[in-house]
Amino acid sequence: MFKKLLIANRGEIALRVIRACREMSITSVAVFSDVDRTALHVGKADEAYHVGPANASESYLNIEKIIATAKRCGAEAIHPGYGFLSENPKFARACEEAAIKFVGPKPSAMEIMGSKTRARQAAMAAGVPCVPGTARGLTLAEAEIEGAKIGFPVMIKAAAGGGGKGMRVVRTAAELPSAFETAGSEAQRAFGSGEVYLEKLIENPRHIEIQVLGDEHGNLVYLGERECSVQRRHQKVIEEAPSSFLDSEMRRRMGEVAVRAAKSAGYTNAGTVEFLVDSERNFYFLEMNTRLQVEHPVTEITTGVDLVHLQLRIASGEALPFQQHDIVMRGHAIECRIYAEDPDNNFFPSPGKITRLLQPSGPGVREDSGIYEGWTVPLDYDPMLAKLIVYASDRPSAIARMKRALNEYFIGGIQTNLGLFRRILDHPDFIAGRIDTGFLDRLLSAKENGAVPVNGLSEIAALSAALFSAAAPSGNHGSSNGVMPSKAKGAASSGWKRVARAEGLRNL
Amino acid sequence: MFKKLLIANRGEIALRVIRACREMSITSVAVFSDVDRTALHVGKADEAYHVGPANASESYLNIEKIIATAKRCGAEAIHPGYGFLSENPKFARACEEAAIKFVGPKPSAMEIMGSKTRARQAAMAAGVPCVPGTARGLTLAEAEIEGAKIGFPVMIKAAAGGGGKGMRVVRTAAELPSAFETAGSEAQRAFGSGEVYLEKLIENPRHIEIQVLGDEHGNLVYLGERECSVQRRHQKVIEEAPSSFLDSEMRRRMGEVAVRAAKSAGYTNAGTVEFLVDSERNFYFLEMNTRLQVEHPVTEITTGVDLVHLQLRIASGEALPFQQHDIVMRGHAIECRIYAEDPDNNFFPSPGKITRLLQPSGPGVREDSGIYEGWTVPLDYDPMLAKLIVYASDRPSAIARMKRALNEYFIGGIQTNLGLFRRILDHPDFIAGRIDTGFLDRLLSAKENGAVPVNGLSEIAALSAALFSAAAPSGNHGSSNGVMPSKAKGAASSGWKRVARAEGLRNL
Amino acid sequence: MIYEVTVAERTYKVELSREDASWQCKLDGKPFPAEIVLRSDGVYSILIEGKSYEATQEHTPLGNNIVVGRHRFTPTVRDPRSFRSLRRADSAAQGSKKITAPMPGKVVRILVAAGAQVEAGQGVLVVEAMKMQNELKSPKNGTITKLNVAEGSPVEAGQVLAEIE
Amino acid sequence: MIYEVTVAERTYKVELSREDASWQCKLDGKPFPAEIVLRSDGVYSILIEGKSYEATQEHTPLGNNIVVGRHRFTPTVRDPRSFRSLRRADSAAQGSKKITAPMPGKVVRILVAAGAQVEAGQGVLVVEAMKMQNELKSPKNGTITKLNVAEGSPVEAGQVLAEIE
Repeated sequence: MFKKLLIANRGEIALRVIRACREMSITSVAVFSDVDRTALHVGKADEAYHVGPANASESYLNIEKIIATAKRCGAEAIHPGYGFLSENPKFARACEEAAIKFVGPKPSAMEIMGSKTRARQAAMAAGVPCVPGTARGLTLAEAEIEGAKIGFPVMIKAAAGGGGKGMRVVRTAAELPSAFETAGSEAQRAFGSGEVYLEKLIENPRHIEIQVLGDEHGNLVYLGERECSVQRRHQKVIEEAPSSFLDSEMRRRMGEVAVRAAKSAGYTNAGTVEFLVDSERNFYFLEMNTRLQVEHPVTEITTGVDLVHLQLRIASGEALPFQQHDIVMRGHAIECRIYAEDPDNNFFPSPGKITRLLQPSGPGVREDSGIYEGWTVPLDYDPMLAKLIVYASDRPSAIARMKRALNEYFIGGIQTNLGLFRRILDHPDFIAGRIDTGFLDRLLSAKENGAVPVNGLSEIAALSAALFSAAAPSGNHGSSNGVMPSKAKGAASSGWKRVARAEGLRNL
Repeated sequence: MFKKLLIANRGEIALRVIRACREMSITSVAVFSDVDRTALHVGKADEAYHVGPANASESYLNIEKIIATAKRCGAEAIHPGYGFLSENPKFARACEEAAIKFVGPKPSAMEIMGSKTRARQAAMAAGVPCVPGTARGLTLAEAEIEGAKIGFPVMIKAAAGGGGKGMRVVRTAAELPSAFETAGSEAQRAFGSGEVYLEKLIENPRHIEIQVLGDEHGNLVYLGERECSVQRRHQKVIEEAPSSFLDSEMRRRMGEVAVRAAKSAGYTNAGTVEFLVDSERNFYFLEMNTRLQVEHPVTEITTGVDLVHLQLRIASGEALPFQQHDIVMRGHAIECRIYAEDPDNNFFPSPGKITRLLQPSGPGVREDSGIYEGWTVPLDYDPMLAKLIVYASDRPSAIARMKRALNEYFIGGIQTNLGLFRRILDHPDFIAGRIDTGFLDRLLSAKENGAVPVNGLSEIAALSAALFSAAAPSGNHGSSNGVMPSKAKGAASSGWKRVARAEGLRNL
Repeated sequence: MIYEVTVAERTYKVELSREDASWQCKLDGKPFPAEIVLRSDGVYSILIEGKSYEATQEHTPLGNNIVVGRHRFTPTVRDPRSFRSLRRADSAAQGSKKITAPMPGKVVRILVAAGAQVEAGQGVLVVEAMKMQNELKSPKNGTITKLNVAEGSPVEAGQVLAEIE
Repeated sequence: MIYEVTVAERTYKVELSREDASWQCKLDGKPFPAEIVLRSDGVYSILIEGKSYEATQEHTPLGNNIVVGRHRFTPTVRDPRSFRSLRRADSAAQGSKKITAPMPGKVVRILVAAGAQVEAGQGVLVVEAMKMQNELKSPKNGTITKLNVAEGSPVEAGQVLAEIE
C-alpha cells in the first residue's frame, strides 16, 4: 500500500479521501489555492501545499504544479476526487510519466469513455443497448437523413459535451436546421469542438446508473444501481440506492451490461455506467464516468463496501476482495446534495460566511462535508457544501429519516437548498417513486403549494426577535444565568449596527 | 401507532427516542429536572415538562410525577430508556393502571428477570446452561455445604444485586464465613435485602450477550450477539458486534438458548440475555436485562434493523416484520462509551462546562450524544456524555475507523475518557481479540508504556500558546484576516484573567 | 422594554421585563405564558404550556433572521425607546426600485446603459459567482436612473447595483 | 512580542512579530518556518515545511490548555514585558502540598481532623459527584495544617480543600 498520497481536490471529497488515508495509515497530502488556505481539508491533511491562485485553471487544474508538488513531497499516488482533473487523460498520462500512480482507470480507458461518440461505439460493439442514433459527428445534410431514419423527436448532442451544453430537442424535421446550427456553435464555444450527433429523444426517462469496480487482475464487478432521476438542469440533487423501479432481474441485466461496457474499454478501478430508462423498462447506455461519483455513499451504505478504500487497494495492485455473488444490497439509502444556492431566488449561488452550523447525527445518518462554522465559502468554486446521506431498512423509513436529519441541519449566514429537499420528500410522486429526469423541473415550475403553515410560530419569532434585541446592546442580561454567549452577542450587536448603517440611522 | 409518547429519561437515550418519534410522526414529550432545563432533550422534544429537583429520586425516578405528567399531556405510551425506571416493575404496573402503554416487557416478566435467583430458576427450568451454583438465598451453613459441593473458587452474589455490589470471590472454604458476612451486609445496604447466593467462579470469562426481540403475538427472535468483555469494574466501556470469539454455530446455539430463556419468562419487546463464556467456549446464563441496552447501536448497524422503531411498533401491537431466518449480520461495529471522567486521575468524574466540542462524522461513523458546546454537564447524573459507534466491513477496518473518528473527536473544558480508548485499541490483545472481563483492569494496572511520543509537537504547542497569548488581550490582531473569532477571544481573555487572579496578580 | 416586531406581515407589540432570573413577557398587551431560557449555545429554549421551541438568530449580509425550529423569519424590530430599527436593507427601499446583488461576485456584463428604458423582467446586468453567470433583471418598467458598477467590478451581497425609476 | 513558554518540561523562547498580514516567529532565537493562519473557528492552522497542524485552545476551570491535533499540553506562558503569567493554579503551589477538588461536587465525608498526622496515600476526604464517591488522598506524609471545607459543603473544581505541611 502507498505510504503517501496526494489529493488533487478540495471540499468534502478531499476530506473523504483524507479520512480513508487516515484509516489506512497513509500520509495524506492536500493542495490548496490562495482562497482555500483556511479550508478544512488543509488543516485535516497530514501535509498541505499551495498550488496557485483562486482561479482553478492555475491551481486545482494546474497539472504541472500538482505533479511537481507530488514529486517534491514524495507522494507515490494521486487521488483526483471528482471534477477538476479527475477525468482528464492528459493528467493521468502526466502521472504515469512522473512514475506516480493515478488512482483511477488507465488513460486509454478514460479517452474512450471521455468521447461520447467513441464511448458509444465501444458500447455498441460490446452489445450494450444504446439510444438509437448516430455514433459520430454529422454534417447538417447527414443529420437530416439520420433524423428521418431515427424518427422525430430527436436530441442533438455535442460530441465533446456534457452538462446540457450543445443540447437541443428537435420535435420536427423543420426545426432541425436552426437547432443544428445553434447547438453546433454552442458546443464550439463550450468545448472548442462544434461536432454534434443525433439521438432518439427518450421522453421522461429515468437516470439510473450502475457502479462498477475492477482491479488490475481482470476482475470486474457491479455494485448495484443508483437512482439519480431527481435532477435540475442535468445536475443531480437527490440520489438513492436501490432504485424503486428495478427488480433483481433487471438489476442483474443492467449490471452485466455495465460490466461488459467497462470491460470493452479495459476499465479498472471505480467507474459508473449511466443509463436512461424509459417507462417500458428499456434501458440505454448514456455515458460512463471514469471516476468516483459524488453519490458513491449510497452504494457504500447499501452494499457495505468502502469504495475509496477499495480504489486505493486496487491502485496499489491488490485484487478485489470479493466476487460478484458476494455483493448483496441491504436496506435503502438516500443522499441530498447541499448546495450554497437560493432556491427561492433563481438558484443564485450564495457564497459567504457560515455564521452558524448545526449538523445532524444519530442513527442512520452520515454527513460528508467540508465546511465549518465561521468559514467563508469562496465564490470561486462550485457551490456544493456537503452531502447528507441516510440509511434505513426501507425507502419510506429512509425518507422519514432524511426529513428528521434535515430538521436537525442548519446552515446560517448563507442561502442553501436545504428547504427545497423537504418539498421534494413530501411530494406524492417522489413518495410513490414516480420520478423521471423532468420531475424536479416540473415541481419547481409548479406553484409553491402556499407558504408552509407556520401555526403560531410567528408569535414565537416575534418574541425571539425582541429577546435578541434586548440581549444585543449590553449583553449583561438576556440570559437566565447571566452568561451571554460571546458567539450570539458579538454577532448580534454587529448585525444590528450593520443594518442600522444600511438605513442611515446614526443615533446608535 | 401512538400519537404521543413520553420519554422518562434524559441524555443521549432521550435524544435517541425523540429522533425515532420524529421519524415515526409521533409527538415526543420530554421530562426534565431543575438542572436539566437547558439540556438538549428539552429543546429537541416537541413538548417538555418539569418533574422535580436535581435529585433523581424526586424527578426521573418519581413514578407518580411522571405518570401524572403523561396523563396531563395525553401521552399514550412511555419509553423508559435505560437506567432510572426502565427495569422497575412497579413503574410498569403504574403505567398499566393508568392505561398508559409501557414500552417494554410485561411487569411479570420484569419481576422474574429482575430477581437473580428467580431468573436463574426460570433459566434452568428452560434448560438454559447456568453457572453451577445455588439458585436461591442461603444461610451461612447452607453456603458452606454448597460451596464444598460446587468446589472453590466460588463467587458470592447478592440476589437483588447488580454493578458488583454485594459480590465477593472466595478461593478457599476458610475465607467463606467473613466474605459471606461482608457481602450480605453490603447487599443489605445497597439493595435493602441481604439475600446472597453462591456461584462457581468462572476465571477470566468473556461477557457476551444476545439481543432478543419479541412481539405480543408470540414471535421472538435473536439479533446476534454483542461482545462486551472490555469492562472497568463491571462497567462496559467498549462493545462490539459480532464477537470475534463466536462462529455461526455457537452464535446459533447461544441465540436459541437466549430465546428459550426469554420465552420461559413470557418476554416481549427488546431484551438482552447476558452470558459468561469461558475459554473452552462453554457459555453460562448470567442475567437478563429487561430493557434497551446502551450498546444497542452495534446490533442495529450489523443487522440493519432499528431497535427503537421496533420497540414502538411492538408496543403498539404490531407483529415482528421479519422472522429468524431473515436476520443476517454484516460487517463489524464497535461502540465507545464517552464518559466525563479522568482516566489519568482515578477516573474521577468530571462535570462542568463543555467549552469546545468537535464531533466526528463521515463514512461509517454514528454518534449518539446528548451534549452541545457551551452546555454545563451537571454533577447529579451518571457521567456518560455520548456514544461513538463505527461500522466497517471487518474488525481491523472498524478498529482503524474508530481511531480515525476518535482523532476527530474533541471535548474541551472537562476531562473525558477519549484518550483511554486509543490505548485500548492499540493494545495487541485487543487487536487479536484476546479479551475477557479482566482485560481492561489489567491494562490499567500496567504501566502506561511511556508518554505518547510527541515528536516535535511541543514546539508547535509552545508557539501556539504564545500566539493565543498575543491574540488574547486586544484581539485586533492574531488573525490573518483581521477578524478575531469572538468565541476564541472572549474565552481566551477570561481564561487569562482567571489564572492571573488565581495567582494574585493584579497588574493586568 | 417594549418592541414592535413585524413578522410574516403581522406586527406584534412585545413587552419584556425581567423578574430575578427570568423573563416575563406580554404580547399585544396580553400576558404570554412563555418560559424562556437562553442556552449558552445562543439558542433560546422557549416553553409555552409545555410546547418546546428552539429559537436562534441568523446573521446574514442582508441582516438578521430568526429561526424557530426549521422555519426562517425575517422580522423587523422597532424599539420605540431608541427608535433603533432592525430591518432588511432591501425591504427599506420605498418608491424607486433597486437591483441589489443577491450574492458576492463579479460583474461580468452590463446589458443596458444608464438612462436606457427597460421592461420588467429585462436583463440589466450579469454577475458571476461560483462558476455560474447570473442575470439580474429589472423589477419594473422604467428608466435606469443609476448604474453603480462597471464590468469587472467585484460586488458585495446586498450592494445596490442599479436603480430604476 | 517575546514569550517564555514551558511545555512538557521544556522552556522555549518564542518571538512573534507581524509583517503585514502574517506572523513571523523565532524559536529560541532561530527563525521558525511556520506559516500561520487563525481560522475563524478559533483554530490556528500552522504549516511547517508542508506539515499541517491544527492548534486550538482549551479553557478549563484549572486554566488553559493547548491542543495540537489530539495531543493536550498544559503550557506555562511568561510574557517578560508584562510579567503576566499563565500557569495552572495547582502547579503554582511550591513547598506545602494542597489537596484540590478535581471536580465540582459535594464533600460527603471528612476522614481526618485538622492537625492530624497523615501518611502519603491516606484518605483525607470524600467528594461526591455524578453518583460516585471519590476519596481524595494525602499527597505526602505530614500534618493537616488547613481543612477549608466541612461535610456537606459544595466544592468547585480546583478549590483547595486541605493543606498538608
